[in-house]
Amino acid sequence: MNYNWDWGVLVREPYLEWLTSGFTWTIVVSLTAWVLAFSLGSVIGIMRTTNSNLLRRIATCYVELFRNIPLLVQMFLWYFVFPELLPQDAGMWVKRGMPMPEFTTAAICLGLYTASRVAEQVRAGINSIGQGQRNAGLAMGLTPAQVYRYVLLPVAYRIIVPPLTSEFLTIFKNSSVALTIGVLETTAQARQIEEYTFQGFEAFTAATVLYIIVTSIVMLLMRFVEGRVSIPGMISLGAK
Amino acid sequence: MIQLQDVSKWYGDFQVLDTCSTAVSKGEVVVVCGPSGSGKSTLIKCVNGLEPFQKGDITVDDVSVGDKATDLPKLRSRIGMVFQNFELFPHITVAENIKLAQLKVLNRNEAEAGQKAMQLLERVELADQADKFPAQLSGGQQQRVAIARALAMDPIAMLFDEPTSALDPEMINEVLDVMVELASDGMTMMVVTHEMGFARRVANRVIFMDEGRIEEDCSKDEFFDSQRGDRAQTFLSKILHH
Amino acid sequence: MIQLQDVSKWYGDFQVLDTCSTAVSKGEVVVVCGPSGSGKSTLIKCVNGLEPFQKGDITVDDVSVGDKATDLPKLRSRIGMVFQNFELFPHITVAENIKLAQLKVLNRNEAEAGQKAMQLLERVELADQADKFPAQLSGGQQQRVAIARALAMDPIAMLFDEPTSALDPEMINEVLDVMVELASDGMTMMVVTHEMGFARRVANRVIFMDEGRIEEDCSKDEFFDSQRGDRAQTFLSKILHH
Amino acid sequence: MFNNFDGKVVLDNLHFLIEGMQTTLLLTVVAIIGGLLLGTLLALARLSPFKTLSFVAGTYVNFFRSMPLILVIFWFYFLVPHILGRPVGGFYSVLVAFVLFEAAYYCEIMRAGIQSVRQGQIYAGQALGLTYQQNMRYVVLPQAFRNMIPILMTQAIILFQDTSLVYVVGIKDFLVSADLVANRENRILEMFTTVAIVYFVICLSGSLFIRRLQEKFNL
Amino acid sequence: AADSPVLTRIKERGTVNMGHRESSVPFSYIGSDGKPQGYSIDLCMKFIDAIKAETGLADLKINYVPVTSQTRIALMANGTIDLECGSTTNNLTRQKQVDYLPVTFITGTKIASKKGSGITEIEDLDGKVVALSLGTTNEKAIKRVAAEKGIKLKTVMVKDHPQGWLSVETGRADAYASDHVLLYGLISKSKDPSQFQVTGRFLSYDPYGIMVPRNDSTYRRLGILTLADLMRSGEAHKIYDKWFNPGPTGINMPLSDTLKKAFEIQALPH
Ligand SMILES: Nc1ncnc2c1ncn2[C@@H]1O[C@H](COP(=O)(O)OP(=O)(O)OP(=O)(O)O)[C@@H](O)[C@H]1O
Ligand SMILES: Nc1ncnc2c1ncn2[C@@H]1O[C@H](COP(=O)(O)OP(=O)(O)OP(=O)(O)O)[C@@H](O)[C@H]1O
Ligand SMILES: [Mg+2]
Ligand SMILES: [Mg+2]
Repeated sequence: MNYNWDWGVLVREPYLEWLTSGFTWTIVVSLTAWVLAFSLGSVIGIMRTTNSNLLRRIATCYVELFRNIPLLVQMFLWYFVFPELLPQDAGMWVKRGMPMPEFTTAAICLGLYTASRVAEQVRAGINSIGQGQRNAGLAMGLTPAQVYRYVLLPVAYRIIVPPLTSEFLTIFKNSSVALTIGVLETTAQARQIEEYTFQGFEAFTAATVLYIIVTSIVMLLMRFVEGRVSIPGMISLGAK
Repeated sequence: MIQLQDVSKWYGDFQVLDTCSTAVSKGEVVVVCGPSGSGKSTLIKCVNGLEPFQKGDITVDDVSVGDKATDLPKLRSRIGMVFQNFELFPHITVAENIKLAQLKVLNRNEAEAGQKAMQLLERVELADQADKFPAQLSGGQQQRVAIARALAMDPIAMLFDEPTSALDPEMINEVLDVMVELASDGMTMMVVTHEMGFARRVANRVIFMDEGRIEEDCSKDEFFDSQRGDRAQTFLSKILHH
Repeated sequence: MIQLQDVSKWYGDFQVLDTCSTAVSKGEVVVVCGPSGSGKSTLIKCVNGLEPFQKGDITVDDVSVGDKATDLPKLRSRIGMVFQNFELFPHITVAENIKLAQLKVLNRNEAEAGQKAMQLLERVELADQADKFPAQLSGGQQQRVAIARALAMDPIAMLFDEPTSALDPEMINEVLDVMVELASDGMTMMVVTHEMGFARRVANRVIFMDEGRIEEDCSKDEFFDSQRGDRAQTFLSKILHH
Repeated sequence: MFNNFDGKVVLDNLHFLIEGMQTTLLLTVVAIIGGLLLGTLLALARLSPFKTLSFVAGTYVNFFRSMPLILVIFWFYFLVPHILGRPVGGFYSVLVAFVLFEAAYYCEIMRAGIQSVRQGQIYAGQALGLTYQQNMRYVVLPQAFRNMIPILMTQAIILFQDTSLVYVVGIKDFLVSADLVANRENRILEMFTTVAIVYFVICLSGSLFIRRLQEKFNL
Repeated sequence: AADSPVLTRIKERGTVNMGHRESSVPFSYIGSDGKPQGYSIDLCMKFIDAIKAETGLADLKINYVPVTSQTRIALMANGTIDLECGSTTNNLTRQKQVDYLPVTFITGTKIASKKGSGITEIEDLDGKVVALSLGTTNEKAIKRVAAEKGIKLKTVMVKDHPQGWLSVETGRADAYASDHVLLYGLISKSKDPSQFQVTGRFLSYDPYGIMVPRNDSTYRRLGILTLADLMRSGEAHKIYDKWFNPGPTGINMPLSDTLKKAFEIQALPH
């Protein structure tokens, strides 16, 4: 193994700037996608627990559709295929008109994909509470919506803090798939540094360390949140 | 006050309730017993519309439960219900449990609801536990809170679904005592239970169910004294002799 | 046959058992009762070494349970145990449940073990259920299989940990009946239960536990007839009056 | 653009796509087997009473679970030849990456499976006089494995989907083969749509099968 | 061959690992039979013939290893491939990690766009979207020139040439910048070649060469010798014509004077 180690490459410009910008993109893509995944996922997850057959069926279709196609393929569908299915003008807007087309596409794709996984967690959380609590709420005269608002959801969200954290970490890691449609996030930048300097080991190590740092911080944060929202005598669903 | 007329219910092909008819008048205490799976819980849940039924009708205070047009939440708010597993809301304190529906359903104000809560907690002798979370109480205490929660809505009737069967033996009596007191205060009650001691003491009528049918429906004295049907007798002998 | 000498046990800082001493002689039936969390299950699990204890000693048939050199599996194979939640192995049939330890521990051959299994299933009146899986049986049936499984090892003593408290009321008697029969056959038994009817009928002695201590340890008649200590009395009054 | 959707291009290149699918399946199967074996060892290490062993296994698992699979693929694509000091095909590098990566996930599944067996069952086995090994062999592991089957299979479907990421290093799996055809024939819409449908059908059948199994065996 | 690590390992394995591109038309791409083909591949085959003769392995097997712009250098540096037959520019930075055989083609960065888009030179791209292939010399060249001239570009990063070309075809980008010969190749394969154009001055000088591992002069000499022979005998010209004049894809690029001279200069005598 004849390899010239040069850790200095990581703090030399423009490579340091590349890494910083890549890391920023990783964070921005993840957070944007997460907001979408969390809100949409909650809605879909709740729909799956309602009494309405129609809502349940729609939600189930959504989950099955987005869960059973690889993320990378979905990324390509949104990037290459989707704009061509639109009317010319709309397609053009998706490709260039909207702000930062690659980023937007990646964030939406990642968000929609992860929403299906969040939905499953929300559903599991609500179902784990059991019919009894729902009945207790209804028996007091609360409307079904009120039962969700005051009884089921406050408990369900507390229970699923760990699995949701793990979903967030998944979205964070999955944001690297955005590099396939040209978003220069952390992994892509590491690779580009490797391209330009041939110092691949240093670049990949830097990326790895960045990912591990964020993961650790998020885990710590989760423990904190879990402690803050925990209720005496309640246990949460174990993280997957 | 509560009328059931030929109520039938199916889960898919399986018939859980088979033309059940009975009536509970104001101030009456009716005990429902029968083997596991005979449909007791289902029957009682039909009364306030927690379970839909396919045939027959139930009216509560002359309001039809089966009617699509009925405002079920409103109807339910007038009937208290107590469950086997207490079903207190774990994420809010005991006092908040009792206040929740007062605030959200009856639109009472905070002060009024709080006062009512404290008053009821005193009645079930738990005033000092108001700010604890449910999981910090024993089973017996939780069930008493659950009764207080139901009473906070000033119900016209109370339904109990095996309120003592999830309790440790030494806690059963503290709950039964509250229920006895309620009965003697004239509350209309439908109680699913196997506590025959309780039935003997306060029930006006006893209903015996088997395989979804109401097999016996008679006064307490008739039930315990006279020769009942075969099944009821076998059942009674099973649960009484240990 | 079973001797406990000053047994103490801690979970971390929390003392579950506090210098418990008692003895069960051959053919004796001892009932253990007491409030929830008082350490009854822990005590009985210490007897066959399922739970380690930190102080004191237990001997079974003169073999020390606490001694590191003791062959615990061998010791346990000679003591039958029945659990609150039956704990039948869900992945094998009823007959296989009864045969497993006979084959693997006692090294009986297939025919012998099978014969023994059928014989015991007949004794608990479940011969026709031999090829079902545990989940296909009712709770009472499962518990009877669990007793048969323990008996298959030809134990010198049997331990029961609340064998009826997870059962529907109408199934309790079918299990108690099997236990009564066992007792009258002269089996040495330690039974954690709140079924005071059972205690009255077959117990030789009753142990009352509270907060990890053996508070009372006396003959059945003394226990039920005379004035016991305060706590035991309160407890008894609670569980007897419903 | 869909009004001139050309299904013929798919049929014309079918053999090519099938070859790609074979690579995908091969990768999936080998990664499952390797990941399971290594994952089981890791799980036993994590549950073992030896602190160092369980710490090492825990670190391994956490390390791999912190990294994006794409980065792991890149790492091994470049690292494996360096470590071995001789060239191996990209396929083998990727295979190593998948086995090591998946092992971390299988480890957690196995661990959860073993821990899912109720304490009471372990007591019951012990109370009958079974030794530790016998109890594991006849009572705990059969139940653990039964409890794990659905999750193991779900993970297999996820792995099957994840193999598409070898795209980034150009291993000719199903997606890359389709991509090549798409570029050569200029039929990107047709090819990607086909790829999506094929993955969907396979994965959905898989999930439905798992659900049936779960219902049937009441897992 | 004892002093050549590469020849030694090839001999041990009985296989030569040939790196190739999958869509560098017409240098190195996957044909409809699924096998790599093209100008560079043909030249490499001659080199492999020489390896066969040198090692005495009559049944030397070829293991085709697909590479991309991003992976080729690393795979060469870490020994995965023994030679790379694609469309790789020979430059001095890369020579820190790999070696090259003589120049086999000369091109440079140009811009392809839709006819009528009003784009001829890089200056016209101000405010427009240009697709660039990640990790290519073209990307560096365009970014360098744009920075020098203060041209504001929007860029779309793509993984390979077809993706870059697709962005132009679908209107995602206004132009794709790449080696001019590759641009002709891409246009010739598009649905309607008459719609597109390759324009502008050369923004970089990109001589292509076959890549070989560094620090193995014996092996490299064998390659230089093979190519020098081809260039001297005129065989190189024939192979060139087979692929470019007009070539199977109709690219139609007669041998340029520069390349003709390069062949002459590199046809070193024995
Ligand atoms: N959601 C459901 N789907 C299908 N069958 C059901 C459902 N809920 C209850 N059942 C069945 O309906 C029958 C009656 O149930 P129910 O809970 O009313 O019995 P129960 O008399 O209250 O019994 P227990 O004493 O065990 O509480 C049982 O056989 C039960 O298995
Ligand atoms: N693994 C454990 N770790 C810590 N504390 C424990 C553990 N197991 C039991 N305990 C505690 O030890 C005490 C005695 O438990 P044990 O199960 O012996 O009580 P019990 O008398 O059998 O009660 P019950 O009637 O509820 O079965 C309880 O307070 C219990 O919370
Ligand atoms: Mg019930
Ligand atoms: Mg216990």
